[in-house]
Amino acid sequence: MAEPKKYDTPLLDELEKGAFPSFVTEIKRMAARKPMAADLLGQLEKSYRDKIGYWKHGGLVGVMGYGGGVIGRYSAKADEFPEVSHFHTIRVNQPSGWFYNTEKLRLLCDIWDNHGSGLTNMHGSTGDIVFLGTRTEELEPIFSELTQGGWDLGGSGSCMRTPSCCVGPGRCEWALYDTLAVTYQLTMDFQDEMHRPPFPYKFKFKMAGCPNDCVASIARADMSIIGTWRDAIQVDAAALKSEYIDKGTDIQSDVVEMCPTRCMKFDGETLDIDNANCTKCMHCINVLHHALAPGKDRGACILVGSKAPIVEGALLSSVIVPFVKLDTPKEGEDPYPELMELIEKMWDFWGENGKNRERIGEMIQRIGLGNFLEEIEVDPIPEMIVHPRTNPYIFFEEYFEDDDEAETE
Amino acid sequence: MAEPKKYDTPLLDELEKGAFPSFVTEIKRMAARKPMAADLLGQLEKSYRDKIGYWKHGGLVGVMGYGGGVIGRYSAKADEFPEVSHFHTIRVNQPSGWFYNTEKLRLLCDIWDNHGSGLTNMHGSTGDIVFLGTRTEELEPIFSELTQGGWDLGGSGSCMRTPSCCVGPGRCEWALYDTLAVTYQLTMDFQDEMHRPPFPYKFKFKMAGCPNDCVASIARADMSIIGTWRDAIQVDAAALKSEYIDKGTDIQSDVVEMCPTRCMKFDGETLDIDNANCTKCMHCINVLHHALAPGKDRGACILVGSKAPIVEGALLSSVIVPFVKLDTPKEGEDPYPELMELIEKMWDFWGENGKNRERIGEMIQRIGLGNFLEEIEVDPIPEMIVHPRTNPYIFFEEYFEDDDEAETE
Amino acid sequence: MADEPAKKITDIGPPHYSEFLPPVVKENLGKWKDHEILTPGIMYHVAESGAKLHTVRVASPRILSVDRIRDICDLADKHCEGYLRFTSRNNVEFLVSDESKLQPLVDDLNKDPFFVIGGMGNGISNIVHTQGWVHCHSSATDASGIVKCVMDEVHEYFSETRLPGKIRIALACCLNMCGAVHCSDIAILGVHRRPPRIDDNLNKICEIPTTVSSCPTGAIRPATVDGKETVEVDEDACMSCANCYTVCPSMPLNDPLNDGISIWVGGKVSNARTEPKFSKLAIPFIPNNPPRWPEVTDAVKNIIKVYIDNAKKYERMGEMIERIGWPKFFDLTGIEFTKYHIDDFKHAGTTYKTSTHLRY
Amino acid sequence: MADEPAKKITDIGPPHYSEFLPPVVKENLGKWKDHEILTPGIMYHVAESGAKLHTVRVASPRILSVDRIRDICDLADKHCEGYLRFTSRNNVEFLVSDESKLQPLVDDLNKDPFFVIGGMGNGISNIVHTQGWVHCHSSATDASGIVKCVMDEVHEYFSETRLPGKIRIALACCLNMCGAVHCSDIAILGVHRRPPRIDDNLNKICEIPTTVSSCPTGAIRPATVDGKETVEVDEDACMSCANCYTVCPSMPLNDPLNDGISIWVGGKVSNARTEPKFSKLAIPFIPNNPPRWPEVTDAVKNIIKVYIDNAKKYERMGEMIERIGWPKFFDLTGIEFTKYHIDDFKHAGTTYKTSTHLRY
Ligand code: SRM
Ligand code: SRM
Ligand code: SRM
Ligand code: SRM
Ligand code: SF4
Ligand code: SF4
Ligand code: SF4
Ligand code: SF4
Ligand code: SF4
Ligand code: SF4
Ligand code: SF4
Ligand code: SF4
Repeated sequence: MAEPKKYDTPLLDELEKGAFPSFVTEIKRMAARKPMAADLLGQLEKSYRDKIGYWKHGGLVGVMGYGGGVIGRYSAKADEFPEVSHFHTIRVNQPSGWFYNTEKLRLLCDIWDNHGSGLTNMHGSTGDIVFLGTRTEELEPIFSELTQGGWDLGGSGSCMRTPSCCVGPGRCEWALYDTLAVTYQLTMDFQDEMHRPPFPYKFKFKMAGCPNDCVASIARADMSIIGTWRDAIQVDAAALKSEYIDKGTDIQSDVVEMCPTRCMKFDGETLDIDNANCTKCMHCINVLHHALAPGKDRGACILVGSKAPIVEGALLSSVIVPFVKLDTPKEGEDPYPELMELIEKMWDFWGENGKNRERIGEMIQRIGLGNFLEEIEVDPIPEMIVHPRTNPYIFFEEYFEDDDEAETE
Repeated sequence: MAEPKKYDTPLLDELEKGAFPSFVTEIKRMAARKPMAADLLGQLEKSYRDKIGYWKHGGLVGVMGYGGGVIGRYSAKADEFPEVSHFHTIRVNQPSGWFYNTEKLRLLCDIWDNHGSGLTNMHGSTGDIVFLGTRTEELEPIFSELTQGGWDLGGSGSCMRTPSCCVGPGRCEWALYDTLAVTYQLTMDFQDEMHRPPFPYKFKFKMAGCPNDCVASIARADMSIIGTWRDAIQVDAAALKSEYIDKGTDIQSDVVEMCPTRCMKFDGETLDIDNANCTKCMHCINVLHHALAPGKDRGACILVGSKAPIVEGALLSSVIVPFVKLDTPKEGEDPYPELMELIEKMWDFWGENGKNRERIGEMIQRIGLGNFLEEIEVDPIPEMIVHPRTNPYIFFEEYFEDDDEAETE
Repeated sequence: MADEPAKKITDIGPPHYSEFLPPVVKENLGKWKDHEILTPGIMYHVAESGAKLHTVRVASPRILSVDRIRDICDLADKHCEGYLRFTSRNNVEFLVSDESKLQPLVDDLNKDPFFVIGGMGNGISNIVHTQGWVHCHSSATDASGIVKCVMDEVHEYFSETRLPGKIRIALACCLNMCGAVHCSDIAILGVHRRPPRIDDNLNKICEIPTTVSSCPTGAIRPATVDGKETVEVDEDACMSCANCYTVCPSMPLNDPLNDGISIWVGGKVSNARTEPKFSKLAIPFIPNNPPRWPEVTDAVKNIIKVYIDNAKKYERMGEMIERIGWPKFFDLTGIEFTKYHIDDFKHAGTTYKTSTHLRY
Repeated sequence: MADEPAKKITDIGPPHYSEFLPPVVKENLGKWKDHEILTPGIMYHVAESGAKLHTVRVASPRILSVDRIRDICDLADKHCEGYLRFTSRNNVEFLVSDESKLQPLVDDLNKDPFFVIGGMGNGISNIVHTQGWVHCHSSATDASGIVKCVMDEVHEYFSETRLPGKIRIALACCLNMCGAVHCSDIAILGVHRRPPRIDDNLNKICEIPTTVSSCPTGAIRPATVDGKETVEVDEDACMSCANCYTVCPSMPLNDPLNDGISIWVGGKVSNARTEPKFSKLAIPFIPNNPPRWPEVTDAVKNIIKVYIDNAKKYERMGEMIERIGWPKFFDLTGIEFTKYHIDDFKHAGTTYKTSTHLRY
């Protein structure tokens, strides 16, 4: 291996100052012994000087048998920075909840130290472990070492993208279903969809254990599965008194007046919740967590269709199933049957009707939620909307013919 | 004149039953002595039997020199009901606030009794006195008698439509500007625009004296002028006590908790209003009207663009000028100069850029409020919007060229 | 046409309103201080000067014969020095300057069953409405008839019983919505349900390009039938808006079997408390059933009952529904929620529920 | 390619997470009862069984070298039985099962200035961000650099000072918004401001029909220049979205003079209190000024200050702004309101103010 080149980086050096850990320090650490990292540093310094990026559009690179998991990248200044002429990234499917042990993590480091720049993103925005920068010829060896070590690639292109989830039952008292298990199940059930592009465009799953949505699923998942409950909030009156009332928490202004439906009353002693009007926003529980807890009838709300703005404007996911039980399957049971059926129906319909590069949410915007529901055989209910239509432009599907009394389609 | 025909009207007769005054009674009253009203009754009974209207599309009829004020109407069953073969309506411009004296009202009745069906709408939805049903040859005589009696026609077609207003200073303590005077001024200043179609489509003005908007201006006027104030709500503490507190009004729940910005506090004795956060909704004043009154710095908010849904969807008017003084002009002063200048600018731009049959609100939707403001030379301010844009699709109008440092358009 | 073109008077506008103001109004114009609603149809206003004006409001079917107007004038002459006005919801207001004439006026009005006193304060006032089968070519239903039927059924809220807040009802007989029903607590809207039929002689009456371009959904295509130029309609793409019919008389949508009524709820125009709101679809279609439209009146009464049972004081229909939620509204009224309720027009996406804020 | 196609392993997915759960987690999986945040970077969770798990969170620049990861592993081996995790905002979490090892871990972390403990509770956690000049062809700015600059300036809210509520900051280097900045309290978004340039060889690289149809505003037309098939852009109709560049490499928008930063505010994703909200435009354009982007950090600090001074306890940025009103927000921050702030995209009409609810 060639010696790493040394570059003067007065601009990037400025980014090693200050209290927050610096990515420049990381690049330099690798640049000390890796030519690719060194040339990255050099090219980046040039970008900082010229105020422009120097990467070209990616080409089609990947590992055999897979249609995704690698993002091809080539330098536009390969003459100047030959070591980054190839600078592909590899997406490695992270474990549910981003839990690791050091053994498996060191294994990843070793593979990447041997075959790439030694730089990573822990993690990419979708959730993958991102290996930043390698050459085309290294892809197969990396892949082979990864799989032998028990790892696999994540998604890219028009695939199911790597599902991700909040820490959930791993450490959070508010996990209203097992986000880790559901994420693993979806990842494993749909390996084919993740690795071989079957869709009009990408499809992302994100699993959040409760409405706090610590994985931002409602904003950036084609399917957002968010834990919720149906029954009454559990109140531990003794804890409410000892932990909050006695300690002077201003329950009226901090909690009662911030409840979106104002469905609580507090008389200085008892907190009275009108649970029929509670919209499960979590606020009171968040604030009074030593005393309040979600109810016992737990499950999830399924929402569909969020995405970034390109090109029809950003979308948030919207309710398709207000509540579904997602109990951990018992031995011999099919896991999450309603969820799985819904996914199949949605994918079938989108697969046939989605335009090229049209996310499922965009398709729903185009054809209308009502039609979409009909196609996936889900009954329309008012929980799915903010309010009924305000315009009178109804496409009536049946009318009476003059000569008959039967409605026709 | 022929004898009115007698029709059997078993269906319409059902509509003379019940507590509310009946339009059938009115038609019958005229039908007793007027053949046209009699045939209207006959045709209407047929409509009730067949569940369909029997009127044809109107043709172009009117009075000489005017391009509006008459809606042509012909029966589709003229053979059966010859007296309604013509059944045109005439729109007579109502006086501001629909105030009348009996003398002038009787004059209208006499003219209409002589030349038409004797049936009216008091009033049409736009605000006109509507004379329902006459023949083409009667139009000029009616017009001539009307103008001789001091009346004139209202608008129809692509004209300024008859402006209308709430009772305002005529009887209401909340009139924050003189709706009657402004309505009269606009009506008189724009007689030409009302009578000879100058616009791409209709243009309606509605003047409401305060945010209660008793003339529904925000929903159905191309320009909605709604009274408001800028300073503190006037509170008569003594009246508050005697009329409400002492009488047991639940000020907390009826008023304080219904204030949209919750900018009030009530401690059982004093009502404390944070006027900087009051959005002038009127609710507290409406409820506590013996004690509260709008402030003293009065004027109006000008909103633009409301209309019914055909064909791009219904619109509400939106804020163009948050506050303008509309004090009654003193001798020699130009009336309402800011308002008049705004109207001219808007009409000029719409006249040149509006498509055929495109209301001004629809044009604003099409070209964007920002562009519209620029064209009518009004500065954009955040009061005009609910919130800034959420999408990143900004049309930047200037950028730097490579070789210069100056911004270009 | 006009016999005497020389004398033609034009552009004089309406009479100046000051001519029509009772002296007490003229003297106190813009100087009113307060008001009091005494009964659902009688109120007085008091000026800063202490002067008082009483108003007695009576219902009107809006279609008034000149004879009826003369009756009204007689009463105004007798009790109101000849002054009266009409309201923005088409009621008649007798303006009583001399308080001693108030009771005699009321007595006279009570003698004639045509005159129903009411409409003020928190109740149901007259229904803003349109022409219907009485005058318009475009109507999918009658206007005055349904208004009469509904008001007959709810008149106690006009003249007696009070509600938590105002219920403003409006009716329009087609999607042009001359009654501006798009912002009413309860809106009754005539709808066509069947795409237009094409008359044989279309080519003689209508401009084909204009007709084609009038369609907001692009459902109309030029076509040739039996050698004649005409148009054809893609029925799946047609939402029966009738905009084509407005520009082309040869494309009628009126159809006895398929025209009917839709019901909308929760709109308002006042700025009181909450901002103005559009009405939202409650019932997509009820067939026309003249002369008394019992299904329509039942539907309206049902909605009113749910409002009475659930609204807080001063809350309007839409405010109540926003508080309790639309699912609850459908639940309480028993109205079926369908695909048609889900918006699929321009801003449809903004009406999808993008949170987990749900009641179970 | 691969030497040993026979042995090829595929579709095995990631390791099962249970392998990575510390024993205390495995035993108490889904049975957590409560938590307590002890300092801005240290918390513990307690299970129904009474078992406790302590977590120490440290900042990460997200770009981590394998050597750094090994350092982290060393610490986890020493104090956490080898268990750790990362968060959804890319921080590192040391999972301490044995409470006695908490202080030693903290002491070790404090020895290395790279490790900054914090990010929990109501403060500013790490900035979700994207590739920028480090890896992406599409970027209008760098990602990691600005993140570093902003975090340096606000790190006290990461590790010490508390705020009324959480401020979630995100950055994306182009309109593709891989950082999902569209729902953040403060979003930093790279924007192009100049329409694409057309490379000479476009006809060789790109499909012209695909390129033309990629433009959401229809600004691209086929054209012939010097006898070559190419496209031309109507600059007035171009909003520099770069969708054309995504499908056609010969239409670069990257431009040192005209690329820069826009700032957005008031979004959120949690359902706590109010429903999730999109971020809204605060500042349309700030030129790129590497390496420290002082105008951007100033703008962010200014907005944070207004938040601190005005937010109620627990209120997020967007909730505060909705309470005080957008005019007040612009007033307090001194940010200029321009035509660019007024929406002119698909649902623009729904953002116009259709009431008189105004503060004066
Ligand atoms: C690596 C990553 C950013 C990062 O630094 O973390 C990334 C990088 C790219 N994204 Fe992304 N996206 C990444 C997460 C996202 C997210 C966030 C998420 O998944 O939660 C979004 C917003 C959510 C969404 O899906 O809408 C996102 C929305 C996009 C879009 C817009 C898609 C849309 O439908 O609006 C594009 C454009 C496209 O697909 O052509 C895009 C395209 C790209 C491409 C492939 C550029 C392109 O035009 O081809 C970028 C490659 C950059 C490079 O050179 O490495 N990326 N992209 C993220 C994936 C890492 C991972 O696997 O964990
Ligand atoms: C008479 C009246 C209804 C009534 O019974 O009161 C009326 C009647 C007609 N309206 Fe209207 N409109 C009447 C007030 C309204 C209003 C309410 C208002 O002005 O406050 C609206 C809603 C507000 C608005 O302007 O958007 C209204 C929105 C329409 C529309 C839809 C226009 C639009 O841009 O959305 C049309 C269709 C058109 O113009 O082609 C229309 C068209 C018509 C036509 C001319 C039918 C047509 O397609 O040519 C109707 C003639 C009926 C007839 O035979 O008498 N009428 N029309 C109202 C006028 C009386 C008057 O002068 O006082
Ligand atoms: C006479 C009239 C104005 C006119 O120029 O004709 C009028 C007159 C008054 N209105 Fe009105 N309003 C009149 C139509 C309206 C309308 C328009 C409409 O209905 O189409 C509205 C908007 C309705 C809506 O939001 O959809 C209207 C919304 C109000 C409100 C706000 C009510 C609310 O809480 O939303 C008030 C305040 C109140 O009632 O306390 C009000 C209050 C009043 C007061 C008390 C004002 C005053 O001090 O004089 C007046 C008499 C009381 C009453 O209850 O009738 N007026 N008022 C109209 C009578 C119509 C009728 O015959 O019933
Ligand atoms: C570790 C992490 C989940 C994970 O799987 O990685 C997590 C963990 C916790 N979150 Fe979170 N949240 C995490 C990302 C998020 C996100 C996603 C994001 O920021 O992109 C959100 C949505 C943010 C938004 O709305 O824009 C989020 C919104 C919340 C909320 C709601 C806050 C609010 O008032 O809006 C709570 C409740 C609270 O803080 O009281 C919460 C509460 C919590 C609690 C207290 C839950 C618990 O009992 O364990 C956890 C630790 C406290 C803390 O303050 O960090 N978490 N939390 C994520 C830490 C990211 C980081 O490194 O800073
Ligand atoms: S989303 Fe809910 S369950 Fe998941 S980590 Fe956040 S607070 Fe816990
Ligand atoms: S969870 Fe939210 S909606 Fe339910 S009671 Fe608590 S604060 Fe109110
Ligand atoms: S709009 Fe205001 S000023 Fe006019 S009548 Fe109604 S309450 Fe009075
Ligand atoms: S007018 Fe409305 S906003 Fe102002 S204080 Fe009264 S209730 Fe509140
Ligand atoms: S609503 Fe339609 S049918 Fe009724 S009067 Fe207006 S245009 Fe005619
Ligand atoms: S009724 Fe409306 S949608 Fe149907 S063809 Fe006519 S214009 Fe088009
Ligand atoms: S936001 Fe744009 S520039 Fe940044 S990584 Fe994503 S696609 Fe590339
Ligand atoms: S940048 Fe966007 S708007 Fe401009 S030409 Fe390209 S695709 Fe069209």
